[in-house]
Amino acid sequence: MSETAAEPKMAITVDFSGGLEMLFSNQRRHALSIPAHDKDGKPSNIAFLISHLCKTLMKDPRTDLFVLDDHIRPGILVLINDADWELEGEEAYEIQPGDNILFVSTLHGG
Amino acid sequence: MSETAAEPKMAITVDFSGGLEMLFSNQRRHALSIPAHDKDGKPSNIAFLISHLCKTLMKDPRTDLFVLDDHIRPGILVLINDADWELEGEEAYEIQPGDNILFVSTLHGG
Amino acid sequence: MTADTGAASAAPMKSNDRRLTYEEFERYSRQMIVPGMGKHGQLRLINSRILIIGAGGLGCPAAQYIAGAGVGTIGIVDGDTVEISNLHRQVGHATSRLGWKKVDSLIAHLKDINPLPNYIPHPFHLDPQNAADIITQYDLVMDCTDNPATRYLISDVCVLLRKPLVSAASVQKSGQLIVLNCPPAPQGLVDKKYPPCYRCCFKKPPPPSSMVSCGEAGIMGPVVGMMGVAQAGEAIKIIASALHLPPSSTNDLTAPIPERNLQQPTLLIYTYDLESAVGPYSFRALRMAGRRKNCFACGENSTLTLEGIKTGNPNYVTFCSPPTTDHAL
Amino acid sequence: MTADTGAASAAPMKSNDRRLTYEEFERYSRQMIVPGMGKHGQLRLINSRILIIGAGGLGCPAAQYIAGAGVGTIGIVDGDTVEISNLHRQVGHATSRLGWKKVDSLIAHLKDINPLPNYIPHPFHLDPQNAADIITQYDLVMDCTDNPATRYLISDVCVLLRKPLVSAASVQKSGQLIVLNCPPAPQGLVDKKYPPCYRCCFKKPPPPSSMVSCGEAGIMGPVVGMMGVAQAGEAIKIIASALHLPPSSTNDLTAPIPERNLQQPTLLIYTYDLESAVGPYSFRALRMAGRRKNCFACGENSTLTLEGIKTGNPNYVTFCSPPTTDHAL
Ligand SMILES: [Zn+2]
Ligand SMILES: [Zn+2]
Repeated sequence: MSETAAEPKMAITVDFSGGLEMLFSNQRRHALSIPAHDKDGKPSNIAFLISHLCKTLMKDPRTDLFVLDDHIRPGILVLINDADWELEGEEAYEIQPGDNILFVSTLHGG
Repeated sequence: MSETAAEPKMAITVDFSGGLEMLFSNQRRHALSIPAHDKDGKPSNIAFLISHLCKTLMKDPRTDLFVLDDHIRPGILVLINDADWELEGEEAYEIQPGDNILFVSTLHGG
Repeated sequence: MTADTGAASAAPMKSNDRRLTYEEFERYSRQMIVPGMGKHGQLRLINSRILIIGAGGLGCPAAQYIAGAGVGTIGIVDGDTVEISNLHRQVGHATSRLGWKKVDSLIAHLKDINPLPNYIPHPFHLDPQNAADIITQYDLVMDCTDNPATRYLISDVCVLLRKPLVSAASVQKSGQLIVLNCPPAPQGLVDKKYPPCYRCCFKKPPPPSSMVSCGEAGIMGPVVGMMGVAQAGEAIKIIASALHLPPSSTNDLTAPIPERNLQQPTLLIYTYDLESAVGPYSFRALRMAGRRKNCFACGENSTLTLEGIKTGNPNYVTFCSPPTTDHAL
Repeated sequence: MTADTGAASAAPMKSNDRRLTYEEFERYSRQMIVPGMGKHGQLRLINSRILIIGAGGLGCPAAQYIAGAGVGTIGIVDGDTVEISNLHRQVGHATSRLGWKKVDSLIAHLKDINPLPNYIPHPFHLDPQNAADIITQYDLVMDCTDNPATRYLISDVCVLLRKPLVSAASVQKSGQLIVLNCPPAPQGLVDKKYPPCYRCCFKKPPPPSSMVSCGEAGIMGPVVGMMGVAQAGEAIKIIASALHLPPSSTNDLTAPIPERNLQQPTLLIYTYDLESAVGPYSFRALRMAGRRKNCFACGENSTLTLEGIKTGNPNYVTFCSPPTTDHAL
């Protein structure tokens, strides 16, 4: 009981699209339980989620296809509940239980 | 205050699609506040909603394009939160606050 | 007709491990390298037979992509001729082919996109007398027709012959798409979550007074075009991934259906708005119920038979009592 | 070229109340009776000029419906020739036209769908030197290209020339569509909720190592086909309903934009799955931000000019440092 209280979790869904799913076990939707706070005790935000995904969910070794210099790589859009993260505060957005975070790779073919 | 308590309302959205919107002021989405109970005091269900829509929302006189013999006319699907009403109990489904009810006309052209 | 056209409902798995010809490889390379497709998926397409019923606004774009993808045998059913009012949306026809039978006009166009498939013209309307004889020659059916009576007929025959059915419809600014009867299960089996047929989803046709055809009500070209292309996409995935067949180790169509193939049936609806850009309500995916226990066609006590259909039972015309409609659409 | 091609960005409203010819009426009757279209919408299409950049997997289906709908002047830009590996998805070309310039092949096909429009071939790739001279001749631009450098170039020129842009892209089993710069607002104006340009939505191109073209990664025909048809649908509605223009009482492009035209910008994404039927996540409509204050192209302190673009500033090649890609797609 106290252990659960010490490490509260929250349930979210994380989606990958536009080819990014290939980096995450070829699975487009992941139901995750992530720590509610980062190791400094601050509410988990998108920046935390991105590094958390790299550490725990990504099996593919090509992390530079997802993250460059500790930030999401250019050419990937981040959507918070189907809205561009610019509308929500980008990396600083504090994730809420039940949120859906979508990472989608920009396409250029035709 | 007591009057509000006597006639509790609930907020829902009602959508029309496949041409049915033409019967409802050419508007596809209606945010409505409907009585929470019918006149017998029972929770409002889909059957109640249909007659309520005919009385209060439908301006077009051709009610038989929406209702026949007090039931939704053949060729109209009813979706409760994007699920076929058969999965939810059809006319007897008790509407919940925040529900989305979609009426969509079956198409045959090609 | 090809030699194997007569082989009725035999699963077309026989030569799925031959080598591709040089031309096949060149033509299909860009889709074969898509993950999940590969040479195996391509050979399934080449060895499959798809029937497109209706060579109009849905059938034209659908057929372009079915032919392009290399489906080996492509049948097209339509009794109409090409009219000038068709051409804004029926992009497989042409001004130089006005007055042609639509099946001949469309096949002429398709042969120039891809000469490799075997194209089979059925230059007449589908009716209760000819439906089973035609449908039995194919592995998958695409309903691109324009009237409810034919839609119920197609579905009933597909249930009895166990053919997967990709159905779409479109009028004015709306479109609908649904995959039915896939994977097909024997008529009357209702103990599992089998997929619905057209009647399971659309129990009764609308009264004639409320029905509109593309001729009477109009149709935007890109709306019906989207639905036709989407139909091709669904048909290609079903064949390429064998979503309609038992596990590939067996050709026994009564074998248990793999879990992955028993998906939540989804009705896709597309709403086009002339006054605003594509938005959150342009596409909606609606969850439909599975096979209905008391379905007239596929349900527990169904008395529907191929013999009955041929001899006028049920009567599709009185069931739908269609309006006098401009059939040439 | 028609007489009014030289009239640069003059609004094409002049003859929007003439009578339709008998052939126009016959051809377009089925779309004219759609509520909201009518004779007025049809005449706007007939009097409009649309530029389709790219005659490949997006451009072919897009052009079929643009031509069918009766857009009066249709320009097509592409420097490539038709190859056999194109034909599974580029359904406006044909085996009998292998080796032709794509613009000529596609226009031959379109002329047979509808001989009435004025078709203008631009048989070379768009580049910083020719982009403005071509784009200025049209009312609306459709980006059907296959590489990021050209996408940024097209958007930049559309911002400067105030042309609405319907942009789509597709690779493997994914597609994207967005309407940009519509209605166009003067560069640097950021005080209202003006619509974004391509750079507002996609600030930086991906590093070359992560980019894939249709040639390298493959593409399913119906996926790119859906996006091309959807592009035609968006372009037709913009022109027919004049969503890109100030109120019809004025031709002043700096007049306030009507509220109805300032919509939430939406990026539509389409995900095709070879293993399962169309479902709830096949289409998603994503809410995008509006014009960005600090956008390089349309933002407050933008230094982007047509002169600059022509003389190599910005340098699109180094900005995108594209991989050595099979351009012929
Ligand atoms: Zn059934
Ligand atoms: Zn911008």
